[in-house]
Amino acid sequence: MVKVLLWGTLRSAADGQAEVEVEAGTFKELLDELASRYPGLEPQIRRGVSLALDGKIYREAWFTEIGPDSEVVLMPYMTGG
Amino acid sequence: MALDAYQKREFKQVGTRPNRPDGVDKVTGRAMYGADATAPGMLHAKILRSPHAHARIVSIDTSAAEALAGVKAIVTAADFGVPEDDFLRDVQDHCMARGKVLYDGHAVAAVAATTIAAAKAALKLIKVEYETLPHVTDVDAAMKPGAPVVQAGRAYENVPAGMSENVTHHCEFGHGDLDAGFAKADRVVERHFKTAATHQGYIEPNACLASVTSDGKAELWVCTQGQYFYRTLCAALLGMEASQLRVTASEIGGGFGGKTMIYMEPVALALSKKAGRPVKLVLTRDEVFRATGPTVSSSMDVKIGMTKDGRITAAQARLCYSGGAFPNTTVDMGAQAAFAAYDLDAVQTLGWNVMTNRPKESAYRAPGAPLSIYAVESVVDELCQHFGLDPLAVRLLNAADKGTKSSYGPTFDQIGLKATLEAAQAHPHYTAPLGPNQGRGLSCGFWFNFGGNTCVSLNVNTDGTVGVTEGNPDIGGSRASISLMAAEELGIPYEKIRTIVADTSSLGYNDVTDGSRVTFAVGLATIKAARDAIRKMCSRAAKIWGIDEEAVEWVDGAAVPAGPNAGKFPPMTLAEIAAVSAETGGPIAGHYEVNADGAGVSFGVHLCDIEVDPETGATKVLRYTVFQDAGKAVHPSYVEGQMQGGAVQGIGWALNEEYIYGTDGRLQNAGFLDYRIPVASDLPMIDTVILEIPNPGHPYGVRGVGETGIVPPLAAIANAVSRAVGVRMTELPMSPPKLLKALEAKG
Amino acid sequence: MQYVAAKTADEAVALLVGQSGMARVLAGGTDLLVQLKSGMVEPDLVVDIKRIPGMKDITAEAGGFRIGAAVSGAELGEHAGVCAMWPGVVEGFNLIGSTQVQGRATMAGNLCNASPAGDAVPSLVAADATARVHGPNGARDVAILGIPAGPGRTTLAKGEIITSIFLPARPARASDAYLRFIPRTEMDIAVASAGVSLVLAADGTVESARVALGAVAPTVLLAEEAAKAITGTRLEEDALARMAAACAAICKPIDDKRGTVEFRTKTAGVLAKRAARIAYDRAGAKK
Amino acid sequence: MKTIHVSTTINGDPAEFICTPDETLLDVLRNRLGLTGAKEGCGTGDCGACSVTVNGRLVCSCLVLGAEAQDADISTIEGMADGDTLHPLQRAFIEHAALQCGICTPGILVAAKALLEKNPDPTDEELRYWLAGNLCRCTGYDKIIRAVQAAAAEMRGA
Repeated sequence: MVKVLLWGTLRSAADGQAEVEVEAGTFKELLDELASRYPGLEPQIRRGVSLALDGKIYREAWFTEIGPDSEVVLMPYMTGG
Repeated sequence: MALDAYQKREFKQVGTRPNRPDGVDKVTGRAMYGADATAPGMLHAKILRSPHAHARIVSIDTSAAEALAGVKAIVTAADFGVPEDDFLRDVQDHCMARGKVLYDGHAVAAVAATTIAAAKAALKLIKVEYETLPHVTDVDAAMKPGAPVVQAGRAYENVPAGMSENVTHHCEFGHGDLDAGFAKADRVVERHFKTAATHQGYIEPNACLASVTSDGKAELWVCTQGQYFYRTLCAALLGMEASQLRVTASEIGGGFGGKTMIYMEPVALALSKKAGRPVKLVLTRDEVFRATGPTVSSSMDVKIGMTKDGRITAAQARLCYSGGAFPNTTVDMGAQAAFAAYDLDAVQTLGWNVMTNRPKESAYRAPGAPLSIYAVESVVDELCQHFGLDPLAVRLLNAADKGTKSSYGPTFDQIGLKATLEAAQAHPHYTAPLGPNQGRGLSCGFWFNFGGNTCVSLNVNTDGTVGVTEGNPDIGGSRASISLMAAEELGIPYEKIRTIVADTSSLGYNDVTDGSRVTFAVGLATIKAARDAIRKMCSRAAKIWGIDEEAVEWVDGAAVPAGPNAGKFPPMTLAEIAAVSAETGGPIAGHYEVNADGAGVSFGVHLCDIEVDPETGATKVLRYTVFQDAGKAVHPSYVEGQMQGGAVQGIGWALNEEYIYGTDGRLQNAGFLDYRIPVASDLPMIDTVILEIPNPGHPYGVRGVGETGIVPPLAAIANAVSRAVGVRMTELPMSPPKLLKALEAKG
Repeated sequence: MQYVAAKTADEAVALLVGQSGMARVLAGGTDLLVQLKSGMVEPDLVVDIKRIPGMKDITAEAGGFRIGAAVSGAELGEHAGVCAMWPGVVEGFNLIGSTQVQGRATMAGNLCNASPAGDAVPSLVAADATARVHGPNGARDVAILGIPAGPGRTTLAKGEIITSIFLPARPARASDAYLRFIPRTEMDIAVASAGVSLVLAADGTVESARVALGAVAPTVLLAEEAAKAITGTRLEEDALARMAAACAAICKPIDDKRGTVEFRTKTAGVLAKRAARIAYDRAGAKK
Repeated sequence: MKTIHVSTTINGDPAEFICTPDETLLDVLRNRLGLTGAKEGCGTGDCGACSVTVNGRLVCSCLVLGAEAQDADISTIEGMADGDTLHPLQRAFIEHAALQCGICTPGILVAAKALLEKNPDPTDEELRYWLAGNLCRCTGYDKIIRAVQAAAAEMRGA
């Protein structure tokens, strides 16, 4: 199980929780699991999310491995100028 | 340790300042920009634009224009489909209004004709019947109940019920107990801020040359920050296959984020398709201001609590951004960046995006961050002044560091903020004397930085030279940086490398030149492509010597036996291996394709001295110093250039740049005369101090440097003004009439 | 559109009179070409007056100088005689646009463009300069203040062109200055401006003064009360304050994208004070 | 619109072209003569990217009619180098990294050359005011000022 920190706006779609635990070994598994457990997160996942794994931001990369002790933070998908 | 992780090394070429490879072309007028290309049989296109801020298009009659001699094609929204995907539909609707015009300058029709004069004449013959609608251009007004609705039904699921339909997006970030935090403070300051939209202000107007042939093939020559993304969008909107549309990036005359999005390229392609001839479309400066680019405008509230010894106990920001007539999420980035420089126990940022009758916002250097950080850094400075605390010491006391849980969630790895603050503290600028009506301001800045999709192909030529093919337009000397990294890795002189920017048919997908990503990600891919080529060259040497591949290593540009057991062979240079490549197995090339992550966040600190003329409210910038962490400055001149250019754009944003709308909803200053970007005589030298705290995610330690520099100037100048004349400017720009009014109100 | 480079003033006048549609005079073109580009005007005829003999000449006349209508800012700025005698006129003119614009722009053009914010005009009004107007009925001299009728409008009749501007002779201990306020240091249109011309008495008091204000009314204003406020003084603080108040009293500016009524009114007085000090120092320095 | 025939001199060579009366010199250079080194950044004289000299005077070619070029002597960026030898200003711009995107560079080089011919030893302030009509959005002007001063010093020494 990995703990995933959700940003504030997503919490209402996850029963008000700031942090949820899901079974996932990769970024892709994590997104799939989140979308199926909390359908309210699906629109934002479709628009795009980034993943901060132990402080490093990944914008895509499905197969990024997530360890059980990793710090996992969901972030909106971001662009620069 | 990952293969691409940072390894400490002594650089031989990285960190030097050789001449850029495209220099001579650019100082002799030979470099080809967007508007500089021609094609046989080329037509010229012009776009008809809405004079209304908001109106229903009742009808468009193009018959008289079509009958005009020389007119070869006219397109309107009817010539495009209606994409199902929201994002694509918005992109297209921005290029050509469908049903409604949403802002002054919105395109409604376009003409291709044999001459520019004929195209202009044809525009006048197009009859558009409008039914004008109430409009709204101010972010606060657009949020009010009963405000004119720019587009209905566009709100995301995250917007709380009961808000104006113009509110399309809501976000919230942060952690900790705000109430408890504010209760611990000795003083809590809450201020309201408002900032005007600004434009990237690139000097080259958007321009393209499109050629679509009857067999479905197409060429697009265009000034862009990302030829691949332009291809993706144009192909989707025109129903073309990506392979049939070759997009070539011209030299680009500035972008700063503004050329990461298409504005009129599909229109040129559609005209070319309809006319059966190449079509050139060059925007006027007026069109650039009215229909491309601008940033969000904002209305913000920031509340910060501080103890009397300078510790921030809680911080909160409410950000309302308007990115024009379409939904966008730039406020996400502003909200996440707002408090990134601080180590906080209790922090919350709330954001809303609001639609207004203005052009669709485009990225501009660290999109969203300059505004929110301006507001935050202003309030921090006000608290420092209240307690009589040194503003640098307070920043150091509260600075985020390795291990800090950031205000947007993740825990920071190695970051350079404290070192950057310490460099500013130790710099003579910080303690230099000031005269009357002069003040010194300070601000931190932050940007995330990104990596992204990147391909590099590196070809070893038989004469011992090397060609590097990359896919990101060179917007500020990146060919030089890429060549330097290739030279460093291969161990051959910089002069032996030539780096070119490929078209979309010559290399795999590359993300847009944005997010401060090129030197980081293309550099990473170049180093890895060079390593790929080195492996192949070692293998050739091994074959020639009749030893195992593993027994050969690459030292100073040559293959050498790895140790005494490998055999005694003299080093074989790259040139020697290349010369016999045909005989040893064929051409030698290295490749690397990656979606790079680990760009590493970037912090900067700016110091500025200004003087206010108390009788006129004019602000003069006297001295300016930028401190920023580059990880590793590959070509220091171009790193300095990014910092200087970003700082001056921020100075413009702070002092004079703004989109000014009349009560009729029309843009009043669509030109360089009244959209006032800084001129040479407005400025002092911009001093730079580059720190090099290696990014653990890059083999040479490189961090992106392009965007952070625009973030701090807004607050640095506001803080300097406050310290010079005792007024806190909470509205940008701090133009002289506003500053004089504030001075008079103060008395 | 037809382009004709007239060879004489009479030819230019005849061409303008003969044109039934819209006709425009081209000298420096720095306003006209911008208007053409934006489609603001679509003239049927453009008459270039630069090739008319004398149009690019600066000649000494009656102790002052006559400046041809096509003399550019760069050319006037290089004329030592005019710069010494009328530094305020030259500095006002030389503030228009960039170095590049200075290579083309003319004082007569700035006057005929009739913008209330034209930088060449306040100093010319303060200098009591005159414009020589050529028309179907011959030539006449008109005080500068008599040329603009309102924003973008002049009093010139159909077929009339300005062929030169005359700057009168100066007594000893006289000088002038011009200041404008702009948000940047260059490249902007004046938000408010002031031209001041002073003649000093032997004792260092102001014997006579002319003060003109720009961008604070539909046309440039001659601020007679402001001039009176400093006449007979050595520009003591209270005199300057009275002058600034007198300036503010006659301002009738507008709110627009470049400035507010309040800002323009306040700034005009500040600029007049500062310009008066500069002119005073220059006049005194001449001895 | 009836076209006009114009004979002129560009970069020392005789040149002839036809243009319509409303075409600017910049249009003519770029579209009729293939001299695309002068850039159109605004078309209204506010950016300086189209700078050329006409009879030795620095002007914005977007504010000159093509028809006015009759018998004139015009210099553009294309004529700045002496064959394959760069002008000291051109060299200094490359060596001092005084350009990023390069779109303003031709105009700034033409303008700076005009200044140094008039004033071989300008102060930074004189230089900044001279170049105020040449907008650069990339560099913040710092390296441009340094490059011009370096070239000026070299030219004074030569």
